[in-house]
This record gives sequence, structure tokens and C-alpha cells, in this order.
Amino acid sequence: MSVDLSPITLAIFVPLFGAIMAFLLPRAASVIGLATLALTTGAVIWLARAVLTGGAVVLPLGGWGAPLGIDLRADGLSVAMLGLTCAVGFLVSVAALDSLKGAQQARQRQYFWPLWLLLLTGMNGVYLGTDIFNLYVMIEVIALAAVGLTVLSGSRAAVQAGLEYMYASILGALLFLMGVGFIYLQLGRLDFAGLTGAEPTGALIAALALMFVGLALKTALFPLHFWLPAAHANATAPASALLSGLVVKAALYIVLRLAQYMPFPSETLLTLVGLMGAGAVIWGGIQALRAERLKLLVAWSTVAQIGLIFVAFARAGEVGLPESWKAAALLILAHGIAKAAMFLAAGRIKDEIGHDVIRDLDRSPIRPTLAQFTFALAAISLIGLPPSLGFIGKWSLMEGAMAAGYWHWVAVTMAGTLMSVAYFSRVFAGFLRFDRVRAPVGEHQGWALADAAPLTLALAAIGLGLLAAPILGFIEIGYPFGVAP
Amino acid sequence: MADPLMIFDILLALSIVALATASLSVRDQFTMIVLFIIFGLLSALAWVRLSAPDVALAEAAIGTGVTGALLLKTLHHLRFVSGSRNRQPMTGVAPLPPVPLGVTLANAAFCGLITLGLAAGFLGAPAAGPGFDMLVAEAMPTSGVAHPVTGVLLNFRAYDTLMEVVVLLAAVVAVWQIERGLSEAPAPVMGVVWQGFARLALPAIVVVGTYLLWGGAEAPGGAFQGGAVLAAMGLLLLLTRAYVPQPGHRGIARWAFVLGTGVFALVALLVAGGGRVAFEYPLEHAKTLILLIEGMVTISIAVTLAALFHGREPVALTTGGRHDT
Amino acid sequence: MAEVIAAVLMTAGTVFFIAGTVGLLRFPDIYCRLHALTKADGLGLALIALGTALLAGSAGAVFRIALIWFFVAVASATCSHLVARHARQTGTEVQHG
Amino acid sequence: MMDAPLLPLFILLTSLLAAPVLFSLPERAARLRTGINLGMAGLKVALVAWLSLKVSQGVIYDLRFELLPGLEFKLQADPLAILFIALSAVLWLITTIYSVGYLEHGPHRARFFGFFSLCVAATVGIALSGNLFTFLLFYELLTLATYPLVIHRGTAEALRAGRIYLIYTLAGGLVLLLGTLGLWVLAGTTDFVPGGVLAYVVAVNPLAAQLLFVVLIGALGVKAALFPFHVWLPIAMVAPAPVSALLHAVAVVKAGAFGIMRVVYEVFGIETAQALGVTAPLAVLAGVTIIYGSLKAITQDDIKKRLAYSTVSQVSYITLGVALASPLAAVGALAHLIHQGLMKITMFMVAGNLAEGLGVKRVSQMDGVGRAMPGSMLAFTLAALGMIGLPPLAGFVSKWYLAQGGLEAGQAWVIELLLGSSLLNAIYFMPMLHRAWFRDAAPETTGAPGRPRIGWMLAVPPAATAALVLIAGGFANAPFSPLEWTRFIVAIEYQE
Amino acid sequence: MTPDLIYGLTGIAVFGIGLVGALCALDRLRRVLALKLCSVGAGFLLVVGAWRAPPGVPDPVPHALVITGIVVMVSATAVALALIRRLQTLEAEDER
Repeated sequence: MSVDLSPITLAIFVPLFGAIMAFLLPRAASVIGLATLALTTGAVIWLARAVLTGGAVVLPLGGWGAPLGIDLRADGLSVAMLGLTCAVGFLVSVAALDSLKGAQQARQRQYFWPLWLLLLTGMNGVYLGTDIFNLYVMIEVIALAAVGLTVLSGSRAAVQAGLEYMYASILGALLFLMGVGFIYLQLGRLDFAGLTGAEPTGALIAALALMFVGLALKTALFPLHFWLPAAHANATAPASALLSGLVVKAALYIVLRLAQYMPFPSETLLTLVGLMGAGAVIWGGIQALRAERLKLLVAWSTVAQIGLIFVAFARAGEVGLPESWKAAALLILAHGIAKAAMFLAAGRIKDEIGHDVIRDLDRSPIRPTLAQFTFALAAISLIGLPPSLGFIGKWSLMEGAMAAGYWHWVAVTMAGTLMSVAYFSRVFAGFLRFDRVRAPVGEHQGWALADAAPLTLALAAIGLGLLAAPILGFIEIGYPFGVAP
Repeated sequence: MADPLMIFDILLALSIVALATASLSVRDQFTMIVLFIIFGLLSALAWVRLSAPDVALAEAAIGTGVTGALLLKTLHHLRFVSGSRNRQPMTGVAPLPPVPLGVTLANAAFCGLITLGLAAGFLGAPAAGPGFDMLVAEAMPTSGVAHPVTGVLLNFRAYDTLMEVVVLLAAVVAVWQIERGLSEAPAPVMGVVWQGFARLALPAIVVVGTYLLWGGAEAPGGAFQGGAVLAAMGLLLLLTRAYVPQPGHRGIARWAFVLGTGVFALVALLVAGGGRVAFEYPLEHAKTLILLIEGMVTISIAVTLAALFHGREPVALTTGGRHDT
Repeated sequence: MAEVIAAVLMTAGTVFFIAGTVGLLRFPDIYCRLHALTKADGLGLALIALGTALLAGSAGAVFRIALIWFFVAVASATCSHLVARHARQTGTEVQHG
Repeated sequence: MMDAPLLPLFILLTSLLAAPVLFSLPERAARLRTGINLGMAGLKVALVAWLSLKVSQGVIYDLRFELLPGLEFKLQADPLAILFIALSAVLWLITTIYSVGYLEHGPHRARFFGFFSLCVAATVGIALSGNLFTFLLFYELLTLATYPLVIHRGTAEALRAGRIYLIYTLAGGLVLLLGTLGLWVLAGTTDFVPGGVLAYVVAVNPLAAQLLFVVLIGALGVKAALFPFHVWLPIAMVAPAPVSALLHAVAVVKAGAFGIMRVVYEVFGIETAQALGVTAPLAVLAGVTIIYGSLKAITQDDIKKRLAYSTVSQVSYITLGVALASPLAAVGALAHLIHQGLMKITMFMVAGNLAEGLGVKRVSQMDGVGRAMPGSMLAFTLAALGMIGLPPLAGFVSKWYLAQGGLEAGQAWVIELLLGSSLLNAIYFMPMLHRAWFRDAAPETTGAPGRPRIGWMLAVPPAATAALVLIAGGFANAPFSPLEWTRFIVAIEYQE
Repeated sequence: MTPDLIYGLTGIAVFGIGLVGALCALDRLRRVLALKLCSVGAGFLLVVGAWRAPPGVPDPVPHALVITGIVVMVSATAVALALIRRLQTLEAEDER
């Protein structure tokens, strides 16, 4: 019996089998983990080639086809998200090899890999899914694995944060499930294609609102962000990088897809989304300015950046939506790469210096130069300075807003940019000030494997800005859904 | 007008709502859990009324039975930990910072508004909605099973079901990683009568669980319900101390956890080929494959649920301590 | 004929259930309540099971009903025992009055 | 190799690629570092010379790379670009020599020279930008590369200055982003084209065009230290002397001034800008800055601060020349871009030498320093006299053309402004010269005579630039002199 | 007044009650329970959606979905409860 494997199924099943193997064989977990990541990346590249040459790929699982069965579908956007997940995931895994290598972390190491690979299964499943109930199951896979990663360190603060995260995650998923129920009531089917062109009835609006609020809770959109800073700041560095760089993107991606197939019924709602995003930009910025610890600052910056993505989403109103999602997608990619780099770098700095209190960074005679440099490079992309991918994302955001005459979104973006300069420069001052050090300063500390991965990510965040045109071209493949056969 | 069934429905609905409210507002946590269990059983009854016996079985066994057991176990743990050390025997958990009444009221009003909105949306939805009825009816003959719900779970939407088993796997991995070190509350001593009952019940449970699994192909029941019933056996074993998990059993436990997921995923992948895609079972083997999957998944579910109830990974207690990373 | 007998048995069973419930609500302490519940409900259940068995079509169904009755009876007895035992161990007082 | 279309890219890469290499060198590899620095700087000068030869022969260099649909990264080498990169290439070489001497035993040299290279790369990029979008990219890179240089000393004061610098320039960059977006949305292109791209927009929507002008000039004015955005410049004086020299003479301030030129000449077009009525206010603003900077300079005792305010004043000559909208004034402005650079870099290097060799940092300490360091002070004197506008020095040439341009434009007040400003220049420079040459030295500044107080690497660069000041003024009409090249540019910009 | 109407509204009410509990409950165990109530409410909605008037046979797909939802919820509950137990242990150790 010859087995005919499709890259779509492999992208989901390889990490699943990897997780199983890593759980069964704890001693070999790291090797299995890296091999799985490499294989998954291979599958995604295979899939990307297929999408490049033949457009969107649809796989009806079980041969039934939607709406009875479940279809997996890969178009440009989903493959871009898969690529982001695998590439960032691979580099974070490399960094994790180093940061979890001590005998002290034996237990963390044993559980990190199965949880992370399950997380990868869930995320890849989300990016390939076209069935909203299936998405619900997938976000639960993500939630459980992500909570497990959050509390990996086992400290009280981490467990406390993990519990809050768990509550938020369950509630978010249940709101989403309730929305699924309403969609079934109204339409009698659950695949994306069934949503296109549906009349905005009461039940459908209720469904949309429920699902949006649930996803906003999962992706930590202001004012539903309360759980995020503690969870991301207290996790261990590789876990933080995965949570902040990748996990929140899954829910964001679903929002993007929903908006794509079920257009928002009103301009007002879109404005509301933008306002929530603006609130996140401002509030996240203020809290980042006040944060006392480096990782907390980075976590608050995630809140602000998520807000910015929603602003990008709302940047040109209802009419501009068919274009606005691209700006949002660019920002999602940029943030995913840069934030992972930044959290890894912050973790390295904390490891080297021994603490991450921002005020006292400049007291340390130890300067992990490379990690600091990486942090600065990542900050460049997050602030949105050229030629980084973050800049290109911000450019398309502002361009669309300006062309449509939505000056308030331009103002929000600029305010957010200035605030990010202000809060990141607090950190730079800590890196570059030397007159508070008593002992002789040691530089170029630790050329560790753990430095290579974040540096690569940070350089990618900046360099990919130069490839923005091909990236944009790629994510448009196979869009919109309804048109594809 | 006075249709007795309708009166029954309304009474049942009212008691469900009342029990939900009561379980959230009652002060004592033990009462809260008991009220919740009654609530769950009545909900299951309501679902029987809505011609959903499979769902009712699952809700009674898993949603209420296992969840109730988990809640009670946690309550026992909380009372043990705080009762012996913090002198807070009844509250069970450290008090959270008090929320101002105004905030609570505002939240409640907010939720009330949402609920009203949802009710409005529900009333506006089509009365007898469109659905999958026709599609399922057409596809049933080629599904390999006779019971539609089993067909949906293990064939049409098998991918969902696989991922659901993955969720269970993720849960047990997460629970093993979360709880560690220190010994938990000792199991309560329950006396001779209980031991005798357990001994009597164990074989019966095995029979019922297997029956539910086997019957699932034609009648209500299936892997999840059967697995939950078998898990009850595990609970009994754990509670009677007939079985005490040992560190040496971890390896076999891991295999049991992943068995269902692994077999399910392997079968799903290996049937692809010859024009078929993943999850597309060849018609002549469909029933066999589905039964194989169901059997393995049942074992995994039973062991996993029992492990979730037990909680922490069985490690030697000498390595206990909070910084056991 | 069988229907009439079944109806009578089930009605009687329901009466016992109602009696047990009244006892649960009216009796002063946990021991008395258990007394009411176990006795009355046990009989009520038996009567209802008997009534249903009369209506059952096949021997298999009768067997299953008998099995259910048996296990519910045993389980409820065990539960009552556990509740009473717990109450006694935690020192719940017997109410006189 | 005769025909190398990628030549501008190579010039950019000489310093852009040097940066990562310099970063990764260990601190102690001083010789290797110096070798790379000087080699790259020398290579760049040679390449620039070649490029200018080619451009003067009429070869067109135009490199494009699409970043977003329709939006290009574009490098072009036009005569105006050549003017600016020639300045930066020559002065980079000189300043590099000076920095090597200045930082001989200082900490963090790998970092310093890495960012130094990056800073020059950004300047070259600014010069070669073929559209406002590319300009913006390098403009921001310049900010990022100069920030670590400004706070190089790592003291609390340096960091405070750095923060102010960063906030001003990044805010400026953000406004420039806004302006670039505005231009993109309004005109559909951001290309620099002689004569401008906005003629249609100006006709249709003059208000939007005026707004755009204000936004762009405001953004560029931050770096050009146009009043009231000049605040950061004197504060940034905490940077090491070579950094100040570079900031004032080539990189930051000049980037702003150069940007103003590009915007006025090639985004709006001089005629369009005049028609829009925005040039006159700009000229007035430049005039105000000239007088204000000079007045503030008089009151400063710190040498570097006095020089900084002098820069505020002098750079606005360029803006003034651009805003006067007359070809002759434009010649003056462009020539001043070069001349001011030469003069100011000399003075900053000498200021650094005074601090290094004698510990003199204040004007009041300058008594008798001329006798202690005659070579350096001679260079300083030449530059100062040039600033004041004494013929035949470089400053005179540019001021002369500015005045002529003012007359040509019918703005007689410019003459008075220039006279007044020269007077003020004399008021703040003459006392320094007087103290240096004619006062007796204070005891702590006199040491053993005859022994050189500073190494040759500190002494030669200011002497070389001072010589250039002399040459640029004295041989102003020679071929390939800045002035001649300037005339070539103006002919293009005024489309004659 | 058909069963679907009655139980549909019941489900929404239970969901709302759970929502109030999830937002306002003071102790951790109760919040978990409130979330479980929400999930039962969502289950009601789907089961009601599957219901067909008596001669009709209910749609099996939502039934399968609810079963999946129940299993998913018990997994999430188990993790949340494990966190609660762990947190309580850590807090007790801190206070000791």
C-alpha cells in the first residue's frame, strides 16, 4: 500500500508525532524537537512551493469535503504564517537548547519539547483550518500547551500568571464556541466558505461579536489584555519568545480570516476595533514606560503592538478592508520575528547580568554586548524604523489611513511610535551608561549558541523589510477564498 | 395547551437555571460542587429530551462525573493544604483582593446585557435551522458505522476528534508538568463498606465501559463515554488505594496516554494513497479501522482521565520541594 | 392488564419518592434525612423498576433493568453509609426535638 | 571596469560593509582596525573621484529596487549628490585619522568606529538618495548611527544629551515619514526631479501643498538645527570631539540642510515653491536663526558650545540661500555647504586638540594658547576668519554669492543680515583669537616649550582642512572647485 | 413553546450566569465552575440547533461537536485545577 503524503497534512502531523516521541523519550527530547522542527520547516517549504506554482491548495480530509467534512487549505497568507511559525520556532528551539541545558533545568527540558511541539501542532492547524469548530479545538490545543509553557519555571509568579492566562483562554474559547453555536443556528454549516455572502442577521451579528470578543481575549487586545504582561514576563525566555512572538498571532490570524469571509456589518464596529487598538497602543506604551523589569517592558510592548495591528486593520474603514488586512499581516509577521528576538535577547541579558531590573542594568560590570545589540536591532523593527519589516508595515498602515483621510489612525500610530522610542530608550540608556559601574567592565561576554538565534531573528526582522514586495505578493496568492474553486 | 411534556420541560429548564445560580452563589464550596453535579445531571436529562442521548451520556459521564470528581479532589487538596497550615479550613483558598460591589454589579449588568443580546439573536435565528441532516444521511452508508454520531466523530469529522484527543494529551502533559514535588493530601479513609462496594463495582464498570464502546457503532455510546466509564474504574482504584502510582509506572503511563493519539494519527496518515487523502478509510476496512481507533482511543481516554484525576506525575517523594525544576 | 399493573407500581414508587423528598426537606438532622432517603427512595426505585420491567419488550431489557436497580441500590446504600460516616467523624450533632 | 553602473552602490558599501567588520573586531586589534578604516576611507575618496569624473561627463547612474508596489529604493548620482558625497568622503578620511589619534587609548573603540562607519554610510546614502523615501531610510539610519556616538562617553550627562538628541531627531524622522507619506499620497511618487513633482498638486490643492511644505521643512529643520528646533545641537556637544566635528560639518546638520535643498529644488521645484509663497517665510526663518544663533554664541563660555551655536547660525546660510530663490544665492548656499563644513570641522578638531593637549575647554582659559599650540591655533584662526567672511577665504566666497543673490531676488535686507551676522561672528570669534595670540598664558596652560603636546594624528587633520579652506577660497574659480561644481548644479536645478 | 425554544433560552441563561461567575467570582474554584457552566450553555445551544420537531431525526453533527466540546472542557478544567492546587501549595509554602 503506497502512502501518499501531502505537505498540508505533514505540517500538522509531523509536529504531532514529534510531540508524542518527545513525550515518550524524555532523554532524547531535544534531538527529537529539533529534528521535528527541521522536518516541519521542510514540509512548509514544500507547501510554499506548491502554493507558489499552483495557487491555493485544498485538502478535503477523509475525502468528504466541506461542509460535511473538514477541509485544510493553504493559501499565501496561511503559508506565510506557517513559515513565520516554523522559522521563528526553529530559531527559538536552537536558543532553547542552550538556555535549558543546565542540570537544574532537567525537568523544564523534559516538558518544554512535548508542550512546544503540541503548540506547534495547534498553530499549524489553525493556519490551515477552514472550519470554525475545528479552529475552536485548535485554539484549545494551543491554550493548554501555552499555559504549560508559561508555568514551566514553576515559580509562584509564573503559576499565578499561568492561572490567569488559563481563565482568560478558557473564557475566550468558550465565547468563540458560543459564536460557533450561533453560526450553526443561522447557517447550518461551519466552514469558512459557507460564511461568504451571508446576510447580517441578529444571530450572525451575535456570533461575530462573541467570536471577536473571545479572540480579542486570546490575543490580548485592550482592554482584555490583563492576563498577558504577567504571563509573558514570568515565563522562561524561550517560552516568552514563543508566547509573545507566535501564540498571540494565532487568534489574530483567525480574526483576519473571519473578517475576510464575513465582512463586518458596520463601519461603527470597525471603528470600535480601531479604538480598542488605539487604547492598547497608548495604554501599553504608558505601562511599558512605567515597567520596572525588562521582560515586563517587553510584554507591555506586545500589548501595544497588538493594538497597532488592530489599528492597521481598521486603518481605512470598511471600504479599505480588502487592502488593510495586508498591512495587518505585515505587522503580524514583523512583530512575530522581532518580538521573539527581543524576548530571547532579554532572557540572555537576564541570564548574564543576573537580574532584569531596568534601573540597575547600568550598574552591572557585565555587558552581554551581543544580546544588547540584538535587543536594539529588534527594537528598531518594533519601533518601525527603516528598513525593517516593522517600518514597511507601519508605512502601509499610515499610507492607507492617509489616503482614506483617517487622520486619527495616523496620529495614533505616530504617538505609538514616539512612545516606543521613549520606552526602549530607557533600556538603551541602561546598556550604554558606564559611570555607575564600580568594577572594570567586561565586554563581549558569552558568545553563546543562544546569542546566534536571536541575532539571526533580529537581523531577519530588519532585512525582510527589503523583501516586502515579494512577501506582499506571496500573501495575496489564493485570495480571496470565495473566488477559489 | 397544557401539554404535560411542555410543563416538564419548563420545570426542568427552571431547575437548571436555578441550580446554576445556586451553585455559583452558595457560600460553601462543597455544596457548590454538589449543586453543580445535580445541575450537570439535569442538563444531561434535558439533552435526552432534545433527542441527544450521546451528548447526555458524555455530559453525565465526563462533563459532570469526571469534572465533579476533579473539583472534589481539588477542594480536598485545598482544604488539606490551607486547613493544616493556614488555619482557613472553610474558605479553601487564600482570599483574593475584594472586588468593590459596584464593579461586581457593573459586571453583572454587563453580562446581563450580553445575555439579553444573545437571547434576542437566538430568537431571531431560523426556527428549524438548516443543517447537515441531508449530507449525513447521504454519506452514512459509506461511513463504515451505523450510528450517525459515531460516523461524524470518527469519519466525517475525524480530524476534530483526533485533535480532541490531542487536547487530552496536552492536558495530561501540562498537568504532569504543573504539579510536582510535594506530597498531596492523603486520600480520605472511607471504610470497609466502601471497599466492598468498589470491589463489586469494578468488574461491572469494565463490562459497561466495553459495552458502551462496542455499542457505539450502532447505538448511542462510543469511545468517549466508554472511556469515561472505564476512567471511573481508575478513580475507584486510586481512591481505594488498590492501585498507587509508582515512579516506575511512568513509562507505561506515557505509552497509554499517547496510544490513542498515535494510532489514530497513524491510521489517518497511512490510509492516504491510491487516490485517497488522509482520514479517507477504504470502504471495505472502514469498520475495522474505526473500531481499532475507537478501542485505542478508549484506553487512552480512560487512562488519561484517571491520570488527570490523580494529578501530579508519580515521582519519588524524596525529590520534593518547590524548586524541583 | 400489564399496563395497568405497571402504572399502579410506578405511581406507588413515585409516592415513595415524594415521601422521601418530603423527609429530606422536613427532617431536622442529617441522620434522619438519610433515613428517609434511603428507605423510601430504595423502595420507590424498586417499584418503578418493576413497573418498567413489566413494560419491557425483551428478556435482555428486563435483565438490564434489574442490573440497574441492583447497582443503584448498592451505590446509594454505600453513599449513605459514607455520608453518615463522614458526618459522625466530623462530629455532626444529632438533633433532639 | 570602465563602465560600472553599480558605482554608487559600491561607494555606499565601502562604509556600510566596513561597519559589521569593525564591530566584530576585538578591542585590542587597533592596527587592523585603523588599517580597515583608512583603507576604506581612501578607497571611498578614490571611488568618489571616479564617480564625479563620470558624472561630469554626463553619465547617469540610477539604481532601483522595488520595496512595495510602486515604491522604490532608488540611488542616483546627480551633481548635487556628488557635491555632498565628495565633502563627506574627504572629511571622513580626515576625521578618521583624527579619531584614531583622539581615541587612542579610550574604551569601546570597536563600537565607536563601527557606528562611525555606519554614520558615514548613512550620509552617503542621503546624498545618493534618488527619492524622498530612500532619503527617509538613510535619514533614520543616520539618527540611529549617531546616537551611540553622542553618548559614547557613557556618563549620565552624555545619556541625557543622547536622550534629547534621540527624541528630537526621531520625532523629526517621524514627521518626515508623515511628510513622505503625504507626498506619496498626493503626488504618487517621491522621486527627486529637477523642477519638482508637485506642480499639479499645487495647482489643484495649494493648501495641502503648503501643509506638506511645512511638514517636510519642519522635519528636516530638526536636523538642520533651524530655530526653534536647534535645542538638541548644543546639548549634544558632550560627544567626543571627532563626533562633534562630524556631526556639525558633514553628517547630521548637513543632512538636514541637504534635505531642505532636495525638497525645495526637486520635490516642489523652485518656481512652484515660489508660486506657493512658502519660500519667503523660510528665508525669514533662516534669517532669524542666523541672528539668534550668533547672539547665543556670544554668551557661551564653553568653546564647543560657542562653536555649536555658531553652527546653528552658519547652517542657516544654506537654508537662506535656498529660500531666496535666485540662482546666485543658490550658488552661495551650495558653496557654503562645503565651505562651512571645512571651516567648522577645523575648528572642532582644534577645540578637541586644546582639550586634549592643554585641558582648555572654555574661552576664558584660552589665554596664550597660540604660543603653546601654534599650528593648531593657526588653523583655527584661518577657519574663524573664514567664518567671519574675510576675503579670500572660503567663507567670503559663499557670503558674497549670497549677498548677490539677495540683490538679484530683490531682497535687500539680506545684505544687512549678512553684514550684521558677520559682525556678530567677529564679536564671538575675535576675542578667542585675541586671547589665544595676544594674552599671556595662564600658568597651567604653559608647559615645557618645544615638546609637542599632541600626536601628529591630531595635528595634521586640522591643518589639512585649514589648507582646504584657503584653497577653496583662493582658487574658487578653478575647475572641480566646489564653486565651479556648484554652478553646474544650479544650472540643472534652475533648468537653465 | 417548543423544547428547542425553552432549552435554547435555558442555555443562554446558563451561559450568562457562567459569564457573571467568571467575571465576578472571588475564589478560584468557583471561577472554574463558572466557566464550566458557560460551556454547558454553549452545549445547549448546539444541541438545540440540532433538534428537529418530533417526526424528524436530529442532526448528528452538532451532537458530535458537543461531545468534543465536553472532552475539551474537561481537559481545560483539569489543567486549571492543577494550577490552582499548585498555586495553593506554593502560597502555603511561602506563608510557612
